[in-house]
Amino acid sequence: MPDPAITPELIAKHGLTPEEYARVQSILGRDPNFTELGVFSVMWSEHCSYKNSRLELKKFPTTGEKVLVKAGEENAGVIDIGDGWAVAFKMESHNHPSAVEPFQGAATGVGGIIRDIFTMGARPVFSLNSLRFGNIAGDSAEAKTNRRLFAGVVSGISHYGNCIGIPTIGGEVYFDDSYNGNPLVNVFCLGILRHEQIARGGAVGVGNPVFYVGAETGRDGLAGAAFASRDLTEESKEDRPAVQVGDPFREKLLLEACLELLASGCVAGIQDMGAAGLTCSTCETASRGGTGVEIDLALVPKRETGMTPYETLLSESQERMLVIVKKGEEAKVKEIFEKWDLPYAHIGEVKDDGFMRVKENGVTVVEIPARALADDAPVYQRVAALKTPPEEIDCAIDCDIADTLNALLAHPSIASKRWVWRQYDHMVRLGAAVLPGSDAAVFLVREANKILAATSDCNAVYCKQDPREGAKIAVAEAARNLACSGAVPLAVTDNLNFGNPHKPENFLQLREAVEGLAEACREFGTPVTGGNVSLYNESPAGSIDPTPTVGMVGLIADARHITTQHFKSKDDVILLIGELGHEVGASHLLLLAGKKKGPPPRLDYAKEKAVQDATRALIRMGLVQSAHDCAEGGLAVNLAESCLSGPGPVGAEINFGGTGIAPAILLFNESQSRIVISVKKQNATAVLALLEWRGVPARKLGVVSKNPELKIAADGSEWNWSLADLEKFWGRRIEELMEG
Amino acid sequence: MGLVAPGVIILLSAAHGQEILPSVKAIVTVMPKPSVLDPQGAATAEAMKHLGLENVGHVRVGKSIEIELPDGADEAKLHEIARDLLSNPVIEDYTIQINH
Amino acid sequence: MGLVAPGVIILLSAAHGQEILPSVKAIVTVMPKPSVLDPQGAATAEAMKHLGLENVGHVRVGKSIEIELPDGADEAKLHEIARDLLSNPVIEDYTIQINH
Amino acid sequence: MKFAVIRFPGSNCDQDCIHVLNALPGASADYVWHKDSSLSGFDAVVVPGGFSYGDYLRCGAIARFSPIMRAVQDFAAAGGIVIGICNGFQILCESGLLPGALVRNRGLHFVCQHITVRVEHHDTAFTNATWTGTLLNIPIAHGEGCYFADDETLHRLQINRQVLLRYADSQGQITDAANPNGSRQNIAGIRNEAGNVFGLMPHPERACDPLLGSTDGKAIFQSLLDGPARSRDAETPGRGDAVNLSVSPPPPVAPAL
Ligand SMILES: Nc1ncnc2c1ncn2[C@@H]1O[C@H](COP(=O)(O)OP(=O)(O)O)[C@@H](O)[C@H]1O
Ligand SMILES: [Mg+2]
Repeated sequence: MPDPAITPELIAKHGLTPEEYARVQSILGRDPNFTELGVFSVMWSEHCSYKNSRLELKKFPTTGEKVLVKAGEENAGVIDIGDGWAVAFKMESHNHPSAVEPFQGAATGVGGIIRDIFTMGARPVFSLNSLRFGNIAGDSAEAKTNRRLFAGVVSGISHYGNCIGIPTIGGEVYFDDSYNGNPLVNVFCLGILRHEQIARGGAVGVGNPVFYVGAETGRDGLAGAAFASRDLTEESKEDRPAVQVGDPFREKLLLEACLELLASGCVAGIQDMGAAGLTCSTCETASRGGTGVEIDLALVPKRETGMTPYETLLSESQERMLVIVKKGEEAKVKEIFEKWDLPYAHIGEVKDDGFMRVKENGVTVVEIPARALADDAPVYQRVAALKTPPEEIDCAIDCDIADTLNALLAHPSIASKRWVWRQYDHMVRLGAAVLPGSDAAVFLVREANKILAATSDCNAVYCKQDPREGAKIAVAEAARNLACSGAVPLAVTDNLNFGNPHKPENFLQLREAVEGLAEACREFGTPVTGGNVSLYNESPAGSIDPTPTVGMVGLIADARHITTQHFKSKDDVILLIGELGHEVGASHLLLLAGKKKGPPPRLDYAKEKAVQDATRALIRMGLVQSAHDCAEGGLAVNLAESCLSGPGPVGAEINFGGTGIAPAILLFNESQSRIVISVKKQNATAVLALLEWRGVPARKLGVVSKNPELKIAADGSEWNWSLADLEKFWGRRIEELMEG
Repeated sequence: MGLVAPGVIILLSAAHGQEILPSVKAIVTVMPKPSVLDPQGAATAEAMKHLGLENVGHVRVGKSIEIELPDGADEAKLHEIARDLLSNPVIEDYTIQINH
Repeated sequence: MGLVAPGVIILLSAAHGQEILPSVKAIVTVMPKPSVLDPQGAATAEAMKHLGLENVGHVRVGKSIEIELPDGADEAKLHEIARDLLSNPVIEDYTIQINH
Repeated sequence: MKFAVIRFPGSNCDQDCIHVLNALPGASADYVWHKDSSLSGFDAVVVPGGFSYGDYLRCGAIARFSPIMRAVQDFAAAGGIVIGICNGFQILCESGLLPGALVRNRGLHFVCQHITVRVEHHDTAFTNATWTGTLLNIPIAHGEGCYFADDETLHRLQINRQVLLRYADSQGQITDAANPNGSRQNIAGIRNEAGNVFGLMPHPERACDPLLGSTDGKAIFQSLLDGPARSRDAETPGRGDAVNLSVSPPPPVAPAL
């Protein structure tokens, strides 16, 4: 079949504007052929080139004394954790594939991020996942679809992660109408390596052979990067070839083989084939190496017959890698691939002419200057709408306190995610010192004798109301979660999930959120080591709420500092570090009343850091029994969770005394910079004194009790909840919704 | 490709020694589409080769769902269910066989 | 029970509009034994009821394995493989259909 | 005691088992590759958890035919100690080294959590560091851990005292609510008739470090190290043989290790 002629329609179908096409012509000095058009189309998609977000991403702080590999340099950033050890971590989205096929979409998302990590030479040790779905309660067709998507995504993550043996130890799940039909699936993976093991993705050493290893190429996922770079529509379901199927078993073999290969010293460069497959991996390695790469497609292992160069180059078949081998070491490399039963082929070599040259049976089908293709994608400054501050709200809130707490706890975004993480193998690799269900996951990296903590956070309601403030809070909350577990934050990866950037209001959200993240990361001393941008998250109902998800990693110095959020033993004294607060804008309290309204809480860095530092200091002194940060649903939800989230329920008796604050505001406001801790009775006075000495506001809230109830008194009123009831609302809510 | 074109209902009369049931038995076969990766099929083919069936070709593993229905059940409905519940049209084809 | 007694090879001639292949296509159907709990079948039946097929009876979910073989392949071997690899006699029954 | 930890492509608890065994005084462990065919020099074999060969078709279906499994069969036939954990248990059942099969969990989901199992007989090579009735807190992590065997097989297991672990509640009661996967008679672990092959769904290697919440799993490995000859008070006759499991009285709970 002859290639179709290059017409304006065909160019438009490839998502290239006339200006972009002109740029292609000037780079080539001629018209591209059909295959080259496809190559430019995927490489210049938002997913691969970040053309709409690149200028914004430059605002992130990316340097620091612990940064060994910076954001954007390689597949993932690398951070020093001491004693010659380092971690590589990153977050990646698989939103659109998951909307179309939730199980495989999520599964291949996990596979993709894991490859990014072991491409760096790191052994992946754990994963997190950050998920967003539309409302899952009720009998509406939408709710049913959302339940199907939620169930499919969770089992896809579980399938892939469990099978490959990398524990999924934490994450977050929120439910909101704005994600109807366009779920967010962000997966995070972290790997461990020695400094000297850092692998590079450059095609270096002219004359070095280029190997393909891993699964055979098929027509699956054709042009998936382009698919991720436009709006989801009804027709998206027809984009069937865009769905890839993952094979975690193959990936496990690929992972072991690649790590063995890297350890053998035979590798000059290595690059995974993710989005845009062979295209991206060849031109990026050439561009990074400052060299050229020539491959012959006839040599590529294929699963299907009759594949055209266009199809082979643009396929996004999973579980494949490109390896630049040191000349003369081919035999050793082949031996390792064979040991692991992996298909492989010597498909080309490194050249010195700066071209990405693709042949088929010796006939050149693509010849493009690699650097121009990889790095000279157009960059756009989109139009941002003018900023309008969210309207203030009237704070007179009158509600039944007892029912409201029940309802908040039963809100799927707040309810226990046990149904989710029970499906994930979180214990393999003997590292999960804090199981899912506490503020941050804590993992013992045995080979390095280090204790890591990790969390992912983003309250998109805040971001919707004020993207800058919401993004700052996402960083602050992540750092706070780490502080509660006893960790010092190290660095951040992020996943920017937004709607179509051509809409000025969306572009404003993106810019504001990036600036907020950047500012907060500077404040907390946590450089951004990399991340992912997912735009065009639109469903028939409109854009998603802006969701700049933050993944943060920290280090715990000593196993004795590992702290969990649940109350431990009776008579322990419960203290609040921070103020009582008053802000209810953008709160879940308002959401319950169907209102997404008002400004989110303000973040004061000085206060926030004082609270976090104080908590960490007390933990290090061995004074803290439990620590839990205040987030959605405020103090009351925090206290209920502290009662319920341990191995068994533990009661609490709280007395606020006289506060002069309306009870609903007192109990459910979402002001920032607050942590509830419990301490042994005999230490309570000393702890309060220490906090006062540090200048951190604090007060006693009550005691852990032996009665199976949560009792709260304030300003002359008193409320009582039996833990069994609370457990029903909070603990089993999602299971009830999902299992019927 | 399945034995039968995707989505076509074939009514087989009981023959070939099948047992005759008072009610209807429908068998929905759901197979991965030919273009979709089928790691399970590939692994199975590998294992079959090791067990001595050296020149085995493509192997694909799908689902077979046996459904007992009362006589006169709504076959259009069954069709719909096969499409929406039992298979995922994005990656799978299905066939229905109904034995009266 | 499947359509065909477990373990019996039926040779169907190409009929009923099946495509005629140069090679042999074998279909091994593996179903859970009636005595084995089939929660997936039960859940599927439940879901089918919700979707409007109210009086659906028993549903069982098994596997369908499509195997391409060269003409003249060792059918005894295939049989052995169906028994030892493709199914587990403790929990499953299998049937083989070979279409020449 | 030198343990061989079998490494299939897709094994993922192999490293964990090696780590735990090498940390136990008196034990050492080494990997054995699935393409190998000899177990000489080893005193015991661990078939670890994971997804051998992707667990395609059925868990353990393909692993069963690997070269090393022939060696494991011979090793077991000669009376060698073999222990299969999770996927290893599935493989042992598939290979016919243990009766029955493991099928999809009743709840259809993969389940990862700490659970309680009750030791049914302490006078075995795998449990002699415990007492009959001891409750062990050990995690499970599986999607296909529902033990199935026909009535006759179950009866034989009972008579031959082959059921070593059952899922129990915190009081040691064998209840349906304590059954995480629908296993018949709450069976969590069985041995073969000869008493040298043991398969269990819970992961004892995940319960050997106080930082991970439990050290109860050590009892299983310690039993092997202590050897079967350790003298004990005679076991209460018939304990664990109760036919109506859900109404059997709670056994006296002896202190765990
Ligand atoms: N998708 C998920 N996968 C694994 N663990 C999860 C997931 N969602 C939530 N969790 C766990 O549940 C706990 C509570 O989550 P969340 O309410 O988001 O915590 P926080 O508000 O403290 O960040 C955390 O331990 C978190 O890791
Ligand atoms: Mg928190």
